[in-house]
Amino acid sequence: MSGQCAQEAQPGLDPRSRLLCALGLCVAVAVCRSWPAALAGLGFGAACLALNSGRWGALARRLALVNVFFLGLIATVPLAVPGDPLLRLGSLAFTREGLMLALHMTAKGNAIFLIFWGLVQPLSPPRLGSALSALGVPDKLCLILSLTFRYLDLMRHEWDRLVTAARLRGFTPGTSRRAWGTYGLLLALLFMRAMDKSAAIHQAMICRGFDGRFRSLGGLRWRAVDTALGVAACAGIVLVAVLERGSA
Amino acid sequence: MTLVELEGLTCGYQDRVVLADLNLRLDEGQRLGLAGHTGSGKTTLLKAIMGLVTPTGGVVRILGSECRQNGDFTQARRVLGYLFQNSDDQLFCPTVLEDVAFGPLNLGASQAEARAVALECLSMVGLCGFEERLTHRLSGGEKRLTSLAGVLAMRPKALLLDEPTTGLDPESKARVAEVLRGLDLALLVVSHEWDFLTQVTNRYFTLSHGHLHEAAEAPHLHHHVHSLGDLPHSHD
Amino acid sequence: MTLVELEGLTCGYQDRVVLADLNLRLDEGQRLGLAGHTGSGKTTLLKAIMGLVTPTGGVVRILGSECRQNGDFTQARRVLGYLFQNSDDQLFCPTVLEDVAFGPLNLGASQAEARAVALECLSMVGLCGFEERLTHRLSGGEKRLTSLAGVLAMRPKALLLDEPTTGLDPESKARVAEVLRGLDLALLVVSHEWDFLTQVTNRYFTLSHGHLHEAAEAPHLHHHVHSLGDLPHSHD
Amino acid sequence: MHISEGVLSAPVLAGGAVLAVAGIAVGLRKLEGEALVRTGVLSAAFFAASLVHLPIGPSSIHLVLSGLMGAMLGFAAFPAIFVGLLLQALLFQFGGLTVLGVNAVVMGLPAVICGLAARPLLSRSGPAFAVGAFACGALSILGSLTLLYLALVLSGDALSVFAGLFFWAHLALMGIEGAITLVILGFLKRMRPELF
Repeated sequence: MSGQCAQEAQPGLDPRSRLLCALGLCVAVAVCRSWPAALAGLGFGAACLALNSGRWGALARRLALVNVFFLGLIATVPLAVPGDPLLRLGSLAFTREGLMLALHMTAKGNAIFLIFWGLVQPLSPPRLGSALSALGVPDKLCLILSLTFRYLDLMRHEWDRLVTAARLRGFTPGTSRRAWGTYGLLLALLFMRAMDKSAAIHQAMICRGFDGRFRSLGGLRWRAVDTALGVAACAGIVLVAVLERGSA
Repeated sequence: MTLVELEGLTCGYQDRVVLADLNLRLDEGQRLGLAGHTGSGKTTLLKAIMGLVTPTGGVVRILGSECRQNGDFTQARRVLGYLFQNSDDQLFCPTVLEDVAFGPLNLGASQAEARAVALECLSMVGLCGFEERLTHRLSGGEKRLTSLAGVLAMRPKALLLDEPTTGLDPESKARVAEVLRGLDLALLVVSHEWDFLTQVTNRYFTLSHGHLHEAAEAPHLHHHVHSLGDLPHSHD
Repeated sequence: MTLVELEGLTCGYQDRVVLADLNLRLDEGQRLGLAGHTGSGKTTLLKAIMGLVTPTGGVVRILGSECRQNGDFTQARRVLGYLFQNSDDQLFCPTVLEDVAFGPLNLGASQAEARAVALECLSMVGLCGFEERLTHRLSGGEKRLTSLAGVLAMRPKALLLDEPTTGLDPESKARVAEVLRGLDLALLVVSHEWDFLTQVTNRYFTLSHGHLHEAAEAPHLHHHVHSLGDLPHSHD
Repeated sequence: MHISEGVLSAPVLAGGAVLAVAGIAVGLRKLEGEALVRTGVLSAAFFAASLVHLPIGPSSIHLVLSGLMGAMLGFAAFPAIFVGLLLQALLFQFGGLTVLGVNAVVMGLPAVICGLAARPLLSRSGPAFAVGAFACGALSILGSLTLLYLALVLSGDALSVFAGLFFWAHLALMGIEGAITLVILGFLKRMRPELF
């Protein structure tokens, strides 16, 4: 039929280094209070983008979505913070201090998003799962993650099939009581089928020696680049700490 | 060596008897084909052998020792590889390599050993290069072959296959048949596709009304005369 | 009256062409059978007629008017009843009666009207007395007949049936065939079971490599000589 | 329903993370064999359901269904919700790593409490069942909104206006979630009476 399959090493960074560095940098930026630290965070974010290949269109769309939330903050936080009024809305004052605070939160939020996009977003869920498993996350949680990802697509197709079948029998989506009743029915069926499926899957797992423990295949390789990324991330965290102290 | 022996096996749900006083023996290297209509109890027979349904009577012996409770079957399940009818039930890991390595890891292999066995089994079914593919994105034929690799990775002495051709196009069927013919294992293949059974097995049984019948030596074969095969067509 | 007309229909996924420049007409009262292997595009053809897949080229006309967008098909779907290959996809209400009444209620019938129509359709398929049964506890054959009743309750002018015999035992197949023969509707039946097609349709087509071929007048028939039918067996 | 990164204070983030770890530990403790597998597959189904747009007037909403998860999974709803949030962060970049703990507590804690509290009512029939099912869906939303409000306000007075607006703007969700939870549980009970 064919020759022996060769073992191919995964190219690029180890998912563990991506995850740990992202976690360290995100936490550092999330808890900082000073502007220099937040701006440094934005710098890290921009640098991390080099570790995600392309997909600029998707990045722009996601970034826009993230900032819709921050527009809400920019509109409301200045009303809650006392200080120098920029604008008066009746008895409410829209303050400069509040605006600066909201903008600071926005900078932090965007910095964390960019770090996540650069370091973690390129990981496929299975790679994330193997990294979590290698980092000591409990087997059972890794198994739930793995099954959720594996069967997500199947469940989405199941839902599409259910809706299609209903449409062919005259179902029209809408806000009517009947339409929502039908949605409830279809969702109930989705969950029922998921339960039936899980029984079959469990049988299949038992037949392959499953004893309740999930064992990871491992196979992750920590290389020099991973160490380099770790060192860079540590330097970044130290920089944030120094900047925080400097402006305190 | 006798791998599986059923003696007076009886199975049923509620009032309905599915298998009635059934006897069957699968010896090392034997290739048995089991035909029967949908609903005739073929799947129940395989599940009873694997200890997934509890028989109402009779004895299941695997490698000579009687299996009664769930614990007795744990050993049996190492000897028998069971291929489910629906590949999606059997491919429960996100990637192909992880899925094939699942069995060996559970049987106590180290990560490196499991990886090596998985790669070997993937090459046996001709799926080199599929290691990192996501299982939910595979085609029907690829799913079937991957789940076959996953079963082979447990190093079973016999394979129990439940309708291995359902939902496959002719090319995939041919590939599955080719892989099965190349294996040096005992087989018990359940299928309603007679042509497929004649390709991979050499003794045939039918199951109807809960009873097994051994088939004649030379069963009727349906030959395909030209490319449209058994389909109606005109010649213009 | 022409119910369905396909002109130069072409369908494909990514690079793969499934249906290539295909023409077909279904007139009132006609009973067309369509055979072909798994993966030959039979289901795609039916789905294109129902507007469930978007063709890459060609025209679908239902009752003489061209259907392009989803909205155009809404009307078409009232004229055509589509029976899914897998009954479980089609049965979604807890009880048989609710399920059959689901369509009429969606089309604006009152509770009493829907109930009357549902009872009538259940009697047409021979399932009187099944009204309060839970759909998921039905046998394969009963499920198929219930989903057929659900489709009939929409009062279609034609039925499109996708492999209506999959997973059915011989008795259920015979029953489905009998019910279909008794209907005064146009039929387009897709099946790989040649024997079944000859029982319920009277013009035959095959689909292979994306093209339709009309079959010869007198296609090859497979006769069952005795009760074990096409299954291998011994005489003892 | 989750908070973005960069908003909450360090103590709130840390508190959320600690509570989430505890919740996951409790949820996983008794989860074995088939129940474990069922949690994973149902978690996929709930994730798929949360991606569905349901029309409401001229716009559409996503369902949360956390109360239903609590009713169907009990303590296991907590890890299931955590996994859902983690995948959501990875696949759609909603939420993120630092707020994962807080978000898991915001959604998971009310889900588990309401689900477990509703179970005695769900095993009955008639009005008791209806009240239990509706309350399970509605109150878990109320609980989540309250926890979310607390997380924001505890992070600083600056967020009080935003927190208040967010709370009131989403309160109508209680009715919707309560009603759909009632419908879904009603059908599940009819189709699989052995579940409850």
